[in-house]
Amino acid sequence: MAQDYSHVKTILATDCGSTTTKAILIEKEGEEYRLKVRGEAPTTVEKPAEDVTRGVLNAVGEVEELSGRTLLKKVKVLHSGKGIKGGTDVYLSTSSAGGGLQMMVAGVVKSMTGESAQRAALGAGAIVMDVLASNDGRLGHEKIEAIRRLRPDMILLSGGIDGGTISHVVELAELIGAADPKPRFGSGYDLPVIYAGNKDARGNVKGSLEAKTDLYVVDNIRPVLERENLGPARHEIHNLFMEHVMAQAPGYSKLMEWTDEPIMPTPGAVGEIIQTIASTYGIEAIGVDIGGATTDVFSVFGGVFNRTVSANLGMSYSVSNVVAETGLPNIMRWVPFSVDERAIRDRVRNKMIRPTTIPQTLEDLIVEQAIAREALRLAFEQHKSLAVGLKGIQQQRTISDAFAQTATGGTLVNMMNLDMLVGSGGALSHAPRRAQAGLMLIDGFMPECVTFLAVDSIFMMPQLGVLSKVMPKAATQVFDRDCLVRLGSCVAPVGSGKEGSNCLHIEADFPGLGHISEDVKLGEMRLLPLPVGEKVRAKLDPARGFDLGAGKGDAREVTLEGGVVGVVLDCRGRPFQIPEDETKRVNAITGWLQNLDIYPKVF
Amino acid sequence: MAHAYTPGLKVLGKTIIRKERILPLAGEVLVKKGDTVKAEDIVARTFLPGNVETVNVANSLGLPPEEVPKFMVKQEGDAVEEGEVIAEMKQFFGLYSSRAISPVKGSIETVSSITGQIIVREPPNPVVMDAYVDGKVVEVHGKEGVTVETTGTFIQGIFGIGGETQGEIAVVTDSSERVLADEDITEECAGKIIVGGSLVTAAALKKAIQLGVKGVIVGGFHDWDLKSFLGFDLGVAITGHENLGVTLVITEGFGDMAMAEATFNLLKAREGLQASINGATQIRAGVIRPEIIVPHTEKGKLAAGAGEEGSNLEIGTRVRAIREPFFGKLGEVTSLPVELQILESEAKVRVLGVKFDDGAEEVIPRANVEIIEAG
Amino acid sequence: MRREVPLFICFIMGALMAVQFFVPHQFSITLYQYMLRWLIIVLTFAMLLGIGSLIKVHSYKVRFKREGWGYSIVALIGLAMSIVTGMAGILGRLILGQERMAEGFFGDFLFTFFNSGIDLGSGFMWLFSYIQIPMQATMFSLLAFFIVSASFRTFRARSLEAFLLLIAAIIVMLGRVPLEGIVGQWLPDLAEWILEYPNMAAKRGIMIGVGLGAMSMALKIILGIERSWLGGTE
Amino acid sequence: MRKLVVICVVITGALLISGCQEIDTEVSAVTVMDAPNDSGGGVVVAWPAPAGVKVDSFAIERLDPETGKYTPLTTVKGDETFLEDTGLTPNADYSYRVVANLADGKTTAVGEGAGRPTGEWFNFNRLNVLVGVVSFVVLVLVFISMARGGKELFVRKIAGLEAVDEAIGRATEMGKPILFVSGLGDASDIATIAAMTILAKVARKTAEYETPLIVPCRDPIVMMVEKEMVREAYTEVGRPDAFEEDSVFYVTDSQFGYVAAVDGIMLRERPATNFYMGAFYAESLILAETGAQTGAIQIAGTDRVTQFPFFITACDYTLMGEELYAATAYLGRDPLMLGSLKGQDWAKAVILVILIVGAILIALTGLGEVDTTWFARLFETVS
Repeated sequence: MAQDYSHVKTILATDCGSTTTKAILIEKEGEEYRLKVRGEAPTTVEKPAEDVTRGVLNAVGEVEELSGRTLLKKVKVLHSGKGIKGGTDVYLSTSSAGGGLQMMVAGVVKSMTGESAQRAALGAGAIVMDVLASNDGRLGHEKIEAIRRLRPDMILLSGGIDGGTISHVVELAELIGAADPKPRFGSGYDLPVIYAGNKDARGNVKGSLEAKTDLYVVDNIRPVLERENLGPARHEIHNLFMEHVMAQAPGYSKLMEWTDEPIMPTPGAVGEIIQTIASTYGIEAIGVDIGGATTDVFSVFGGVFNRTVSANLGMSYSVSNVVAETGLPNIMRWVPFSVDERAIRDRVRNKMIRPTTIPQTLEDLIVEQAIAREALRLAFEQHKSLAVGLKGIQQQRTISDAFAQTATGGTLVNMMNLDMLVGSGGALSHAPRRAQAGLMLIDGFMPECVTFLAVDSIFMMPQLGVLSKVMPKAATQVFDRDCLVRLGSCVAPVGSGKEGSNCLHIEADFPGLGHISEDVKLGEMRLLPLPVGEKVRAKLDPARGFDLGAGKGDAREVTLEGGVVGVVLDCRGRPFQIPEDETKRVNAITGWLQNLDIYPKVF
Repeated sequence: MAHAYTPGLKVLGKTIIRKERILPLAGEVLVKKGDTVKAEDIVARTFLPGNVETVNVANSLGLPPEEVPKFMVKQEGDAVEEGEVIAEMKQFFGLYSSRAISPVKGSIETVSSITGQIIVREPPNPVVMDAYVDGKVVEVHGKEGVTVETTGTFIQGIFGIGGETQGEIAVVTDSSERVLADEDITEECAGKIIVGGSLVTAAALKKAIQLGVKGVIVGGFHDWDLKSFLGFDLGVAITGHENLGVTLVITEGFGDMAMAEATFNLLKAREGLQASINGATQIRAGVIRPEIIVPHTEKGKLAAGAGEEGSNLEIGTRVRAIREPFFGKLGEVTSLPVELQILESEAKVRVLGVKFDDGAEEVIPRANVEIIEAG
Repeated sequence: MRREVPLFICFIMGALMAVQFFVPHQFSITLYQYMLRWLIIVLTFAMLLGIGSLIKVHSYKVRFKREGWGYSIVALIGLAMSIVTGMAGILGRLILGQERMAEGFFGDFLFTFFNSGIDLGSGFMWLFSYIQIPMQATMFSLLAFFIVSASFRTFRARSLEAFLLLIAAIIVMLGRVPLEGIVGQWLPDLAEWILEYPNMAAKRGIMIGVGLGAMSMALKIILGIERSWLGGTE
Repeated sequence: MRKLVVICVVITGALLISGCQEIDTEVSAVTVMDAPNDSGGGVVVAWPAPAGVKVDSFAIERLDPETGKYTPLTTVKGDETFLEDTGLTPNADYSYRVVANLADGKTTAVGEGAGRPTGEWFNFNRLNVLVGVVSFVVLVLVFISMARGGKELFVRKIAGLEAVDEAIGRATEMGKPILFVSGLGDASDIATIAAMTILAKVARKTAEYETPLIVPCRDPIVMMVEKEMVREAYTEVGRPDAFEEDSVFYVTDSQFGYVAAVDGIMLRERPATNFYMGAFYAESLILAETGAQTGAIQIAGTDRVTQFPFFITACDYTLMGEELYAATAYLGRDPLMLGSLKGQDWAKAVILVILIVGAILIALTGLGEVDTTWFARLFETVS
């Protein structure tokens, strides 16, 4: 990080995903950084190429072709310099090829240090394959069996506050030692284990693990129960990801030489950009990336960043799992027509075994988007359960608590305060109509009050994330101008009431629509067109029993922002309930789809 | 998006097939380079470290953990029998003693004075690796395993369940379009790998298991049956470890779909030969598809080897539609327009024109076809 | 079987005791007293087990020099002394008989000490009156300090309810202090009213809940729905 | 289930009928009847007020079977007409004579009578209690059978119980033991039994977490039961080897001796989590405050109303009253248990209605409009 990036004019960044490698070229125009071009090529980690740089060169080659700027020299990314024509000032890369960083974490109590360890690993961009804990209900040999079977890239061992339990941590260390784990890639080197637990147990842990694994000791991730200290562990995970995991993957040693900054795990980089955005604008934000195999959710609430990855929720490889987890009825509730259940099951399976196909018919698209809604919802549920406050904190009671005693460890995700919801990933970014992406986000996340929706146009958040580490300003500028596709604000009153009763009264001057003063009934959705960049002050008056942030039934004046979709008024109530009666359900859905102009055809 | 189509599955009449037979842990290789091996021959073996059991000696003796080593009867490394005393403490001047006994036969791995636990490791489990296919050892990988090479028919399925098995091929349906029902499976099928047509019913599959059929190869299978057959809803497509008594390979997809004519004819031609099949499927990074290998020495043109890059999409290439609404239909590419086209779903994608075998001409996304590689 | 037998005994006894409440007949009274006698016998044996447990725990501490093992020695000595003095008294009476051997200190004191069983004046009672009772009183008087420290920590009103609670508490406290001369009778009256009406109402509400809870608990135990007292839930 | 209800109804009916048999009364000036609803040790002696004279007092005399003479029993005021004599031998014959002392100093015999005290098989004074209990039992059983039938029952969250896992987890992370005090009641106290059921759940968790558990006991029977329960809990989660025999031990039955011992344990072992469940008296605050000062998370639960304030101020979570009994249902999430909670809630609703009606009736009585004593009498219990 000692490098000076103030004079950078050209930035080249790549993201080596598990199927495609994407390259973007950013250039400074006047005072602003803007995205110039992008290119992509299949990732070449696996046979027959087995060299990630071939995919990178192909992708950069496409960028070179489109931009006309020389970026490659023979088989290498060209850095600019004296006497060199073209080239890039900075080259950065992220990677999730080869399944990304797969970790196992261990903590003493699953919901305490286990959860902290999980957060540390997830925040660093890892997929957490398993959480070992003293109280996970498995017996010693079952834990050993799990370690052996899963073969993680590295293990993060934590547990005990400083000065706390030694025996539990040592027991876990002994179990890891007894499992004698071997890393996933390559042989001939020991599995990296990071110890970030009770400092008093370091000696004993060393005794148990030093001979059998490559042990690294960092500061405790939970020095006291009241505080988490994830930084050192995350930093070490990044280091080891570079040194061990990446170094073993084919071609990465070459790629590491080309880049100016360490290669980051893709989700870690996405986390960086979300954090940068949230802190730059001082907002609460959620980002989601729905992929083929996994769905990542990132959130920043009250300055606390959290990331979760739902390893088995996705739109292609994992599509069957979405169906298995939520159940077919939950998916079909979003579909405005009836389909034979067996046919749907076979169809979903065929998508799983042939993941690259795309929906050709409208019905097919609707079913696929229904699955996406459920995948988003489930991933968000998982996120909420992990993005929680610390558990196990002593409460200071006063007589005020005689009436209500609150528990610790509640979720940090407060939809009422959410300002921005950004979606990315094929299902959202490549939806034929933007309004479809908007509605999928709304249905999957159920935003409350006023939330601004956006999608990542071409999934360049990873590259911007790694860029934000060194040039946060440039990263925010590009994110703002070129990355985000603004969909518009969503207004959703919280509460429930009688079917067909009034829910919201809105009064505002919309450009193009003039002054509007409308009542929206419960169970209705409406769209008020408002172009990108336009802002409108609106007076929102929720009906009795409904809350828009000012208290139940209290009116509020807010700024609504436009987008390619417009302002969506979602008066379906929160908690959202879909009508149980089949005809009512189909009518309701048809109404929403029509009002928001989601699909070209009405069912 | 030059590669936006599924690089089809291999259906090769004759090719050179190489299978790596690698142990999970370095061990002993039992064959030499150049040896001829039968499918069931053991080519390598090793011992996997045994499972471990923990015994909390501190608590069973009522001791502080740091005192545990003092009362150990067995020390680290000692062999113990199941039920043998491993630690003992005399109380009340030897009148009465508390004991800790070993829950398993094995050896004492560690004695911890921090946790008060001892770990007993069971004896190592022997693991053997067979040759899987009849062939020749062409390479020995140190102590880890060998590569076996054979010449024969190689067919990839789209999805399978169950692991490696061998047996004689028996085609039990008369056409590739017929459903494999339970009455098609007779006593004679026992120990064989049976080939059916378009679909196998759950009843047929159950009967196959009952009669001791080794493997079933068909065009399609219903997801509903898969769920009842496995007993759970398969989430992620990683299979191969099921222990159901039969290995199932489906070649086309889920639902009732005719097995590709070429595949069916090829299998029919190999009827009576020994085949090695594996249902293991992994549809993720590092794709694994189920496979059917029939070693044979019949004359014929040698197709490109398995695992090598296949051909490209051209006009005249035989393809199969792999998504609704034309799922399973076979045809020939008639045009490859360069510009993107808008589908009914409003997606803008690259398409191709295809003339299906039934004469219908359609325009479908390139992503929704796969090339049929036959040779 | 291991579970059925205790469950059956529990059901029979539970049902019997419940019926007993409604049956005034002499028979049921006799039965009840009979049961009480059983209880005493069980208790006696349990007491032996209790003492065994006490000895075991403390001798473990002493043997392995666990933290605070010095206290364990004191506890064991205390136990031994109680047993010795209690037994000595009974044995003394048996051996020495009722006759006083000598006059003066040796006569009076020792005689009483060793010869009065666990009655007043015995060694056992001496330990009880001069060691145990004062120590108990000491523990009890700590309560006053703890009340102060607890009130100090918790008397902070952060909500309207808490504020009302605090006010009520202050009124009741002041009402109990003899301040009539200064503020008049209304304060004690108000305090009394708070205790008598709102406080009593709330208390009774809780008591009703407690009563029902206890009843359903008893019912569940008698019917064998609640079995965790047997160990485990299955 | 249905059978049980039928049996309850039949038993109640039988008792009612048995109680209706009239006791032998003698036609005489003085009647001696068996006292109702007793164990057979009492008779009621009743006499008519002599007409036309002013009686100062009545002297009642009982025949002594040994001497064959009447001996004075007692004297009652002149406006009384009956007396209950208790402490008699059941099924023996007794004779009484009543003599009136007139206002003018003269005496006049009212009459004689004889009777025999017998024991009854049902106490009619407790009929209302029986009806209440039976209806409550039926209510609970109905809800339990509903729950068994798979009906989802909503039960509100209790923070103190939600926190049990967390509290044990905290102790585990800190490497400190967990202290469980099951109150000062003995094994016959329902609160102690409730505490024991909670201990069983807590022990399962500590077994899972492998956290040391300390259970000092005040009652040796309680100790024995709790030791078995904890052992069983450890076995059940597959960790019989993790059970430490001496984790449940006896301290003393002296109230403050016990407090001193437990406070000592708190200060020496510094348990990270303290549970106080069961019956507590003056020692509650001493325990809880010491625990608070050692920085432990404390979860208390008691049905003793007077101890609530102490626990609320000094503990992190407090289960008040019935929450203590409900705890196992919450912790176990057993539908049968939850069913019983619903039954309780409904019983509370019924009581609430009765209270409101009662309050209205009392108000009406105050206005002098109606006589409402019948309503009050429904809930009276004569002892």
